Amino acid sequence: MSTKQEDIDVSVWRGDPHSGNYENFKVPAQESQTILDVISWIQQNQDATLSYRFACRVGMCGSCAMMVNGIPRWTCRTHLNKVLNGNKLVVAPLRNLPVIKDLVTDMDPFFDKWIAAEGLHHPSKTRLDPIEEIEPKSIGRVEIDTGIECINCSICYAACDTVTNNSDYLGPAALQRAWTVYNDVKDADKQTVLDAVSGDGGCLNCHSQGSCSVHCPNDLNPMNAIAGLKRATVASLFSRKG
Amino acid sequence: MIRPHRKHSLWLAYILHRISGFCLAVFLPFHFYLLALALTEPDRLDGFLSWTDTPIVKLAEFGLVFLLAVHFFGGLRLMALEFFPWSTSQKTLAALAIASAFLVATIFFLQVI
Amino acid sequence: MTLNIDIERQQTDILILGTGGAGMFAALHAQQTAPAGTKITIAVKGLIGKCGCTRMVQGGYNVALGGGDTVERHFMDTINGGKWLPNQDIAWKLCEQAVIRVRELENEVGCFFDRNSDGSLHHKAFAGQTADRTVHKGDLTGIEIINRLMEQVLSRPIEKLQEHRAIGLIPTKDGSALAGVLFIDMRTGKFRFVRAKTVMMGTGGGPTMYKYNTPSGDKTMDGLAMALRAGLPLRDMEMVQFHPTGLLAGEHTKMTGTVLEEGLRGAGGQLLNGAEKRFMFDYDELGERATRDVVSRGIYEEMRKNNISKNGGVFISMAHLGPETVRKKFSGMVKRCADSGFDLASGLVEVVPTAHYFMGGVVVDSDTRTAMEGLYVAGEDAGGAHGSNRLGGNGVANSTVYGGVAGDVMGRDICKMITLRDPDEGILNEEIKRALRPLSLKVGNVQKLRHRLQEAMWEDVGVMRTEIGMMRGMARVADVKADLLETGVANDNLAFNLTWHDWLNMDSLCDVSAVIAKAGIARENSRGAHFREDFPESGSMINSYFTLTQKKGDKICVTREPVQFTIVKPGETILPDHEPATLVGV
Amino acid sequence: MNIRLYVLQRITALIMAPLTLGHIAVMIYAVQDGLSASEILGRTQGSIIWFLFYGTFVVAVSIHAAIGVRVIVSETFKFVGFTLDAFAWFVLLAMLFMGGRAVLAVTLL
Ligand SMILES: Cc1cc2nc3c(=O)[nH]c(=O)nc-3n(C[C@H](O)[C@H](O)[C@H](O)COP(=O)(O)OP(=O)(O)OC[C@H]3O[C@@H](n4cnc5c(N)ncnc54)[C@H](O)[C@@H]3O)c2cc1C
Ligand code: HEM
Ligand code: SF4
Ligand code: F3S
Ligand code: FES
Repeated sequence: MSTKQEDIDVSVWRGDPHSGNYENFKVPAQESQTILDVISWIQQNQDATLSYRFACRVGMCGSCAMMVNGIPRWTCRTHLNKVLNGNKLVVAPLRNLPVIKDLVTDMDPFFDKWIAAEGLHHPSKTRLDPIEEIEPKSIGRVEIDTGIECINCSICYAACDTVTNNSDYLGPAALQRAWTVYNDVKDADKQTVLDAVSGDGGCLNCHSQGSCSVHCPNDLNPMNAIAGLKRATVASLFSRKG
Repeated sequence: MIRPHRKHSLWLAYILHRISGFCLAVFLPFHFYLLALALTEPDRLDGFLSWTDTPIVKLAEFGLVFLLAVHFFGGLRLMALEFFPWSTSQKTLAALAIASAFLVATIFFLQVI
Repeated sequence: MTLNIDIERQQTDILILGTGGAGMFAALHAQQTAPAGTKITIAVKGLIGKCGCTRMVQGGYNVALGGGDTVERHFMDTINGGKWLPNQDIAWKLCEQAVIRVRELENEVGCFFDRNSDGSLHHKAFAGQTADRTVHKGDLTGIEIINRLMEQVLSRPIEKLQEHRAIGLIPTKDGSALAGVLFIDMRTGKFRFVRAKTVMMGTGGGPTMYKYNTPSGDKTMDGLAMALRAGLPLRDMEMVQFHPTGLLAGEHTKMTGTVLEEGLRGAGGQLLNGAEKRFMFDYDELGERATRDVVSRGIYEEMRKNNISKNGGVFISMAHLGPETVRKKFSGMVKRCADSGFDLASGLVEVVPTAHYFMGGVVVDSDTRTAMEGLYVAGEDAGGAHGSNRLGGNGVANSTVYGGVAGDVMGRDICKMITLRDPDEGILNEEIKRALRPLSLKVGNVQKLRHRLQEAMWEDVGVMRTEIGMMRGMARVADVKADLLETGVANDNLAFNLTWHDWLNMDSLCDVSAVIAKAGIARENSRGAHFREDFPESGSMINSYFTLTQKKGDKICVTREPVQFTIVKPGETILPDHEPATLVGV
Repeated sequence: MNIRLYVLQRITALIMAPLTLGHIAVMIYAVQDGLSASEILGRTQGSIIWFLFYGTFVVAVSIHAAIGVRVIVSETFKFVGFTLDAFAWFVLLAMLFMGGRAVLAVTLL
């Protein structure tokens, strides 16, 4: 970027759960500037009431995701140059989640579904037992490794149109987590996981749109994990009958 | 306009599959109706079959075959994705499916001309 | 000002502040230990599990669980690393319980730590330790720990108050016990007072009053500022740990200050000054591989000599190791730098020492109890475990171990507490008034004040300190605080009003900054993270003292307390005679 | 989408796949040779093989399409419960009826 300061035209969605519209700001361009920096600059210098959420600022906490020029992104690690469309930037709250205010969404539905998908460990041992020997190259572990570094940023959830169209759908992140639980040799209750993900809002609703995998900032592949769940679900149907 | 988060081959494959499936579901009853004509009025069927020689109908036919081909290969792609633990890039498969669909349809098209 | 605002009031049995390692473990253990029917509430400034620093843990978790390592060795390393200042009972329990806590994390919570190819737990080496004892999940250990904890907490019948910021510990009228905690519900801007029989505070300190800092944005010393106002004694408040390599990318970006991992230097990364010359060997024979505090001071010295890079720091260079190797070995860091516009693999990246961890905290016993009945403190908010320096890997061990301890202790103590206590309404009103203050003042720019505070602390109470500097720092902090008290925030919409919270953040940061400077002046020697240019010697070990800060009336009093060597004395060890000094590289 | 519907949709798709290929082959053959309607019918009518061929296809496609359209309608128009099921059954029966008539016309008589 040139050293002379140019202004960027930023449209920011403002509003509450009931109504809202875009407001325009001019923000001086800087070297090494992220979308989060742009938003913070507006709040600190132009409109003190602008609301947004962040915590870690290094792509670990998954609280800062927003729609940036129509694409869900982690704003703390999105460099302005990467997304600038001419001189324009449009920032809106994440899709598919209720808005609290301005750029802040209520992430509870996302986490409720995480739990509804049984995306949690079901212990088979206690703190008094030694740590289990598990080879890192074992099949289950290799599968888990492809999905475990999820930061629950909800970007995939915002990208998925099935989530938009079907309010019961558990969504890519929750299902991916369920898949990792299902593959964990330490987990004591895989049937519960399978039951949770094969019901009405479960993995069978996924149409393999792939937006989850395309937009995941950590290059995870929920689509693949969901396919795994579909297989397991179908397999268990036949094995139970047979 | 396709919204930005949808601009990638996997989503396009999805929407193509959905549209083709839907259109097929709408078209097929007409096709059936046409065939059933044979039951009572074989002449009108013949009349229709010759009518299909006109270019515009040929194009429509091409479209329908294309739909079927697209849906067919798209469906196989989906089931491959779902049933086989997948290794190679999904996108290539999607593109391949559409390309093959085109191929079959075009061959058919060339044949009928 | 007349107080005519509605406060929502509610009550619970066990209230927990914060959802880092400390808060989450407190919730889980309280739920396991407390009698059935006990109501547990967890309140947090951000979203559950998505804020705080436990999530940001990269390196890993120290635990003596193999390779010949023992709890005794871990303990000795902790005491030596802390330069004999730690509370030994607390440090001992930390090392001892870490073993159980890691097994709990693996077996009950569902974490998975990296394994060797034969399936056994992998331990990596962390600087300053005599055994390879750090368990980890790649370099994203914190995400694994907190995500798994978060799932467990979310799936249990625990009341959740998210985006609820604690602003005051409200005692009973006689001041002897805690009645409850005052919050702002950030989403609405309304006040909420929650009475509880026991409260655990795990708000995680966070030295974000420095120009360069690593913690997450929500951490602004609220807990210690509240404890200070409540008159609780605080210890080791001069002890701020700096990480030598924070990313430097200019003042306008939040990326500045974030950690570039320790492993870069360990693997042979070189630090270059503005003239692109290596300089660390001018300061220490270990060069870049010296300990955090030494390297931080080396860089700081170089900066003072004005041998600086464009943004005023130095460079880290990895390219000589081969860009491909770097890209493979540090893929996360390379990607992060690239996202921010820097080429770590083959270019130069600007770095600067950055405030990382706060060793000081509330005085607690090894059961996390404090001087105030009903209040328990764990994690980075609690003092004593680390003394003058925290070992890499002991931070998350501390928060998870003592969070669990607090949960267990509260779960048991609650049985003895029949009724809730009544708050001192006067103090409650005072706290509300304090929070409302900016809303009736002329609107100003809070961010500018934050920059002033951060400059002052960085320059005068930072990596290298002198009495004159710290006196000047104190005056500058007082100035900022005075200006803050005259700076207003627009009051038209209090819902999710970040600027109002920035103001409150500043209020906490100013109060604790003043204490850091004052405690720094009181320690007239150099230990661990505290380096006095006017007192460079470490002083007599056997006569070690720690600083104790307490607010009495309107005055902040700092005293020195002798360290009690309850387990081991300086010059001695509890390792058996035949044990080698170090297991690393053996 | 429940597991029954899902499996049915996939199974019917698998059944249709070879049938579709076969059908396209027949069509190309027919068009190539310039067969007239009556010539075609002459070959298919009265053939139990062709009856089974197209009969299976009609049953499969009816089930497959009914489920498919059901999904689309529920996602697009938020149909739920009885309305949704009634709609799907209607599509199924309509397809079966139309398709059934056609198969009869083409293969029996
Ligand atoms: C980048 C980084 C890397 C690190 N790497 C390591 C490592 O490798 N190994 C290691 O051992 N340690 C490491 N640490 C240190 C370690 O993260 C901390 O020591 C430890 O996690 C602290 O845990 P905690 O529970 O006390 O606080 P945190 O995890 O910080 O949690 C504090 C919680 O309190 C909440 N809170 C704050 N204020 C309020 C308020 N007013 N009201 C309500 N809630 C509030 C916060 O939002 C947060 O949820 C690292 C720290 C950082 C910043
Ligand atoms: C010829 C072989 C066919 C195959 C292999 C096939 C395969 C599939 C598959 C796998 C799906 C599921 C898609 C998803 O869940 O996203 C599907 C959906 C669908 N199919 Fe087919 N199909 C075939 C033929 C047909 C025909 C002939 C019709 C029309 C009559 C049809 C109509 C539909 C419809 C409407 C959908 C729903 C689309 C959606 O949910 O987006 N299919 N098909
Ligand atoms: S899968 Fe990726 S996009 Fe989805 S929540 Fe996890 S990290 Fe975010
Ligand atoms: S975008 Fe949605 S439809 Fe499936 S593949 Fe991903 S969850
Ligand atoms: S602020 Fe944590 S991921 Fe962006």
